[in-house]
Amino acid sequence: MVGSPVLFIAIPLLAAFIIPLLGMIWKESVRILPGLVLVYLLTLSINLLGYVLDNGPIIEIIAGWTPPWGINLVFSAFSGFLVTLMLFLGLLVWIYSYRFKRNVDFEPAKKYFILLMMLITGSVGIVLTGDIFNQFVFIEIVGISAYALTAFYTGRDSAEASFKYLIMGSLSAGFLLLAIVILYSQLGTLNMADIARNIHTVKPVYKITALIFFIVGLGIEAEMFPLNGWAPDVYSQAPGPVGAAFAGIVVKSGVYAIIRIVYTIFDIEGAFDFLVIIGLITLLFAETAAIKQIRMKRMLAYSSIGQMGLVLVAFGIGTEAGVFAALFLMFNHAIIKSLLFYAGSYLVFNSKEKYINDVSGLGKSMPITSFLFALGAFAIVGLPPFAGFWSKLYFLIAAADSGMIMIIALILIVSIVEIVYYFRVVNKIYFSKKEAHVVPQRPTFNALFSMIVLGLIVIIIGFFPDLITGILHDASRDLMDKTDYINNVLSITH
Amino acid sequence: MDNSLQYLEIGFYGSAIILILVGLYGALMKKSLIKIVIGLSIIDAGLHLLMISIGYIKNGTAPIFSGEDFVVAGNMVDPVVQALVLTAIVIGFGVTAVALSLVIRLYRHHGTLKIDEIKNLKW
Amino acid sequence: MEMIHLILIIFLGGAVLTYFAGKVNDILRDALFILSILVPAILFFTNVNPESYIDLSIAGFNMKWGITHFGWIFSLIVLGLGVIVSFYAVSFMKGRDKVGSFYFNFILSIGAMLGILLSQDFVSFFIFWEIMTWSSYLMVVYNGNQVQKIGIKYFVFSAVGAYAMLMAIVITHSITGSFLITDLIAVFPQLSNQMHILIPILFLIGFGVKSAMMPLHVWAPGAYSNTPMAYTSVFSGALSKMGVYGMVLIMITLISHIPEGHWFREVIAWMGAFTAVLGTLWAVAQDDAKKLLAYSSVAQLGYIITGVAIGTELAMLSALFLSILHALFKGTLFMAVGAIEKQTGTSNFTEVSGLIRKMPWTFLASLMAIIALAGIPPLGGFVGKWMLYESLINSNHYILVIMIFFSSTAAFLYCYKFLFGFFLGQEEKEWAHVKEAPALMVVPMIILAAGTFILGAYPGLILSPIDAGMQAIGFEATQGHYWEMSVILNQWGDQVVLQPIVYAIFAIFLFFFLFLFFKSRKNTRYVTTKDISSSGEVPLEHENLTFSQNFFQPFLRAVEPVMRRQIDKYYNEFGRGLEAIFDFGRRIYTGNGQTYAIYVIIFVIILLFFKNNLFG
Amino acid sequence: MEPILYKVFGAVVTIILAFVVGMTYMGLSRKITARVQNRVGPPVYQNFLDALKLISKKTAIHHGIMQMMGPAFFMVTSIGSLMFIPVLNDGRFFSNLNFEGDLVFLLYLMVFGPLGMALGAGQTGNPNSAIGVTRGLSQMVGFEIPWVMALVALMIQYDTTSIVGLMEAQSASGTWLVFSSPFAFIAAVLAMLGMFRYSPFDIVGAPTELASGPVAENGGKYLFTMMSSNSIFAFVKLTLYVDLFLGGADNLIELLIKTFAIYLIPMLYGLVSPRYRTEQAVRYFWGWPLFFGFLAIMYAVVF
Amino acid sequence: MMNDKNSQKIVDIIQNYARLHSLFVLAYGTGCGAIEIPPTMTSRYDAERFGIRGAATPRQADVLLITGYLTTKTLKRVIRVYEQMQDPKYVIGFGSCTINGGMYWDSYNTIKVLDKYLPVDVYINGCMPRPEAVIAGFVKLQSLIREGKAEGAKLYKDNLEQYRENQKKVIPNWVMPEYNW
Repeated sequence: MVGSPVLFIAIPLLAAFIIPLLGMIWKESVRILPGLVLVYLLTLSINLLGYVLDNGPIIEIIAGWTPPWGINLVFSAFSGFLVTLMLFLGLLVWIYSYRFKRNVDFEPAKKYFILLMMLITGSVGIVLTGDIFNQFVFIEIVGISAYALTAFYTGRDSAEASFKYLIMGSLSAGFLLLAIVILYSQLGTLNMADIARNIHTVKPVYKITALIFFIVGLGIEAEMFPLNGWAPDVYSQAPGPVGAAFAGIVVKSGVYAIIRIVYTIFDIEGAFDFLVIIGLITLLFAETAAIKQIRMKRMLAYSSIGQMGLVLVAFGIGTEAGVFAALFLMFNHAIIKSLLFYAGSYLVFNSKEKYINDVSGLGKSMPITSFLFALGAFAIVGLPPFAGFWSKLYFLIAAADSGMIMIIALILIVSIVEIVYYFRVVNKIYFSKKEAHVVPQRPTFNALFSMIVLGLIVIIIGFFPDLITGILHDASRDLMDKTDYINNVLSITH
Repeated sequence: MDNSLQYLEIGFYGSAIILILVGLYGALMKKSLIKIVIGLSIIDAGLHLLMISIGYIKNGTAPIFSGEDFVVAGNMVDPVVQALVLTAIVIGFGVTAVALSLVIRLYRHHGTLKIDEIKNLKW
Repeated sequence: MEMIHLILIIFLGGAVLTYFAGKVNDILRDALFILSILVPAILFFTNVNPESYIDLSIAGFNMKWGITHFGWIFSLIVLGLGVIVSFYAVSFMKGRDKVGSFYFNFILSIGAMLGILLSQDFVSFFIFWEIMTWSSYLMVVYNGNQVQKIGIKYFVFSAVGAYAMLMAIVITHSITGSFLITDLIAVFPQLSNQMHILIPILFLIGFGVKSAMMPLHVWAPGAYSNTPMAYTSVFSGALSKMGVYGMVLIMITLISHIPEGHWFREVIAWMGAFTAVLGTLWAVAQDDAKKLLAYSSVAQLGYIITGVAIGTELAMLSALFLSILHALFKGTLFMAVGAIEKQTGTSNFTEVSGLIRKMPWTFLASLMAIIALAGIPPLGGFVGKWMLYESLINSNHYILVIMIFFSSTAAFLYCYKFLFGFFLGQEEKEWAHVKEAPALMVVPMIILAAGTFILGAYPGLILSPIDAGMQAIGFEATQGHYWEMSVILNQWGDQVVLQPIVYAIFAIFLFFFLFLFFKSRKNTRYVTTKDISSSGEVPLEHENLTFSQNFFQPFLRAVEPVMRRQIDKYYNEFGRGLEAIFDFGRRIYTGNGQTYAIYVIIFVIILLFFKNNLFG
Repeated sequence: MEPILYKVFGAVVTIILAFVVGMTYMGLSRKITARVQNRVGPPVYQNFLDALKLISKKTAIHHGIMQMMGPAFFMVTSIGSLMFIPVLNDGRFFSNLNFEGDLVFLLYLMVFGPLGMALGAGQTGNPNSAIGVTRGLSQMVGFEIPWVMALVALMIQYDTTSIVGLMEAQSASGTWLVFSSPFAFIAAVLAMLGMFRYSPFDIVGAPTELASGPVAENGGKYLFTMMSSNSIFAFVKLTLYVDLFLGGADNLIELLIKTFAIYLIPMLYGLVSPRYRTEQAVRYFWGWPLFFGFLAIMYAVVF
Repeated sequence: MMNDKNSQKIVDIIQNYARLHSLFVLAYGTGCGAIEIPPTMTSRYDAERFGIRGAATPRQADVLLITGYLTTKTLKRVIRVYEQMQDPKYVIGFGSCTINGGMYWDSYNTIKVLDKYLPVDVYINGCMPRPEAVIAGFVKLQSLIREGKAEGAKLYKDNLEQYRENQKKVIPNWVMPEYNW
């Protein structure tokens, strides 16, 4: 063991506070420091993940209070995998936004990286923590930094998007608090493992009400229908890399929270069916809304929502294969959607309204970006031999094994809708006449680098899915094994 | 059980729920951005009150250990909820601050505070 | 390394290398392009033995690669056509832009088609299937016109098919726990009734789309006509055969084991016949050669599907024979259109005419291909048609015979239109400068056209591998005399002897031709097509006397009631309706933050209200 | 197996017979038409004179190679299909190749001629020719359907697709097919009306409207080839009808009587008919003839 | 063999016999005389018994029947039609107008003497000539052919320049393919 999970929270939080101080001394440091932090954390998490896969989960106790009294962090295969993924994406976001524009001022960069660090802190915290109130706090950290990041650009309607996000976020936070209060009043504990152990003693009314409030409270982050009204606005108004960060990091943590609640804490079977239903509705509404979009990022946003719906359905299957497929979907979604956001933001970089029409004919002037966008589009609709295909296949197999034939049919039909709108864009990029007023913006080297890394992952995973399936299997096994989790956490002593 | 205390408890819960409802009304029905923010704050306040009420024990003492004054643990109010509420208040404060700054931005950008008129982003 | 791996890797690597070679040197690129199809083809035919398999495992899926005798027939189409067309393509693409991506997709789709034939499990089958689909999609949109309409239509239909297939595959997996095709075939008879119907229908949709079966054919005309002609030869000739391959391999082997199979066969056969009839009628109505050939392809595939569905020995022989033949003649015709388009810049009958003296070799190839297409003896088309009719009559599908015959007769109309529209008629001054296409384009056409002739005289050459392939999928060995001589025989013992027919016909033909030609050459001279009897008038150079507008108007008037109802329209209406619904659905995102907040509360209330139904 | 020379000789005699008979029938038709119109009419051998004249006429121009090949195609078709028709029952001398083909083969062979003619007509560049061709091909699609239905009915009834087989079946059962499957005969005869292109189906070569249509540019040897092919083809069709429906013929006299009887049908029908437009003609063939065709098939299936 | 004079003569006799009994007539209905053609061909007079029948196009025709006056405008078409006919070919001038202009003798736009422009083999006079006369004309033509005297086409070929000169006098815009049979 080379480090402690608490570092994942402490270091970026610390970095967020150090950045402005360091910035007074050396201006370039505000950009370099987050990168160093993220690189360190990523290596750490990879190391820890390797350790965890061999030796079982690491339970970190904060301030000496053993569970169920104190706060504890759980770095298991499942959470560790997600943390690694998030940090990797965070690193790419950093690379990508290191010089997003050719000349970035000091002040915006400082704010941006502070907020980004906080966002990563919160997201990682949500995944790692073993305490529901602590999770609430992290969600609020994510929320506040996300509101601010959304409103980062002053020129656009970003404040409007941010405010919508904020209204929904605060309301949901209230419900989350209510849910915590209910559980606490019934069980007198906030520790997830402890709650999970004793949840069967709670009266069903309280249990179900708490679950509902949890779902509503966390569903906002997970872009669950009908709580996802903010998402398209936020994605379209936030800076490009932030959109990718939301899709890759924030939403993942939201889904994680819901899954943790449903799989580990509660023992309500109906919740799985609920996930399937709500996931399907989310998918349906999002994809059908996406097809009529005329703005690039809104389209990507709706697509992202749809993908999360798919992930929820996959989790709702409730078998280990389902969880495996869901994790694979999450992984692919994180990689591919980031790629799409990265490439997409450069395609519409100089277009004021970010219309999809403005990408027409850019295939010539921006060959690599266009290619990567097309690659992402091909991958996300699930065409082999790209990464998206395998997750879709695993998902369908898992669903079929659970006998959800009609659901498979529905999802495949929705996939066709997805194909339509993605291919329209790809067609526009390559096979339409260029709009006269559009000035193509060549991506900076660092942005290109991060895009190419993602593109390579998409292709490599497409050809060699075995690289990732092993760890996904471990992670899904870890999530499925509820008693193991409880025992691991509660058996911890000093 | 002492009647007055029971009424007090009902009063706690009741006022908490009333606060939440009032806040909801403000957040959902009022058209002014400022009023919506106020509504959200009121919801928060109601929630805090609710949490405190859950931790309340009649005739309980404050959960403070000082010096040699050893208090029976069973007779003190739950310290955890108080900690939670404190945290929640701080968070609520932060959110409200962000919200208000956003309201300022919105007013500058749109020239109005009516939420109905601020919907450039839709569908 | 296994040979199969090597072949597939050469395809993939060749595609990528060719693309990047285009950035360096054009000749290197062209050479690489041809090599990366030619080399795997040679390797395949020399080193890969049918019925020897390799196992591998990817992502936890057990895969099995290898070629069956049955697949070998189709690999002949794919690789043969691929190699020949690749030479044509080099010349065809000379001087165009985006050649690199054309070559890339070309090689990739050929490789994917071979991959389909090689894969003996559903996962790799599906993977190659999808690679084939998107690489061909990129070809469809290559020209950049009407991509949003035609390209999307093609891909959506392909996706419908592919997803139907995928659904069948995963359902199969959930039942059998295996992805091997043989496992499904083995287990299938024991499945429930529901599955007996569901799985074949799903597969049918999947393969029906690619083979342009009747209600699913609407993508074909646009896609075929919009693709660069060098690829359309492969598209129509080989790629659509993948649908036939799948249909035979899975449909027929599956449904022959279940009691309901009979009905399936009937339905598919009828759909095939309707495809043939309507495809032909629509082909007659077209003014653009590409569209005409596209509809004609639809119709021809209708015959093949009917043959496959009937599923008797003779029918299957005919379907497979026709598949190969269709690859030959439709490949030729599309290449001819490509040559004409390259030389004249248009493929519209109303614009071009009288090219026969300008492009005689193209004409010769087209003529032979058309004769084969029309099914006129002595070229190969007849053999296939004959077997089809005999099998239909022998299996008591009398109405189908009539329908097929009708479509085959009506095919003469568009055959004539094709030849007349381009090559015959007035030689306009506008096209006086036109020259014969380069040799690299003409020779492949002639080779393919000669193939139709050889198969007409010696169908046994190809019927014996077909027979071997059919034995591999469970048919009994046909009697030897199908191909020992070139005699074809039906079940009643009635026969057609081909060689004497061919020789006799050609002897007579030659005699009369030479008689007329040499007898009168001394005192016969050529006059231009302006020198015609037109009521004593002397048509001037600029006066266009070509008859090409409303070519078959009387006939079309006669069949107007059938033509009026276009399936395309219904699909468009359906799509538009769906989009309207979608548009309505997204209005839920009103843009008002407060409304979203209300949604949250409503959601909570609904959940609380239905909590017992949801979570109880 | 007879020696090849015997075969070739037989084939040549068959061709000459077909030519002579066909030409004579056409002459007879002109004569009969004239008599019906209360004219004297040309002599019966008039067509031979026409043919001789045409062959002696100069053919000084051509519009391209297909103009020569078109008539050649037609001739190939006529002679080719003649080779596969049994002229007489058990006539070894006239048997030619008729054990080596069958009805489906013949059907396809027979449409090759019109297509070849059409190509020849197309090469001349005369728009009238092309218009005529489109009409002809359209009509062909019309009448081929009832014709094929009749043939299919026969095939079903006797389980064979071979013409020889059908003839043997007739002589074995002792009844002609015209009696044992009357509906097929009706359908076939109605189709034959179109096949001979007499009125009312003669819009293809409407002389004043289209300047005789497909043959507008062809004089001299071209016209001779077409004319002689046409007469051979007429003989082929008539013999086929006789073979299929009237039990074939045992000797030449019987053949002539039967074929002429069949020949009278389209000719006399034409004498009393006006002209159909193309779509009317096509719809005509898809009306009653089609109905009878279905009836024939049903009859064949049931009995 | 074929060069042998006697055999050539026999062939000529046979050919001429066939030709004279099979006359395909292209009736160029230029003037009022065209009205006499239908009765000639139909039941009453029945020209078909002589092997005379109509031809639709010049390519198939043997006889060009100029039925009546020719205007300067139609002359060009008639010449064109004549030149498109294949050898052997004959011209019959029908009615007085083709001989000397007839009742149009002083018309400004009618050509008076057809023979100046096309080699006429047989004239049928009368205004109008009755069908009997027409048939008589055809019989005359037949006898000319039999005797090998219907050499109009040869005449035209030999004296082409002279004919052209005459033709160009009345046809101002002379756009015509070369005549080089």
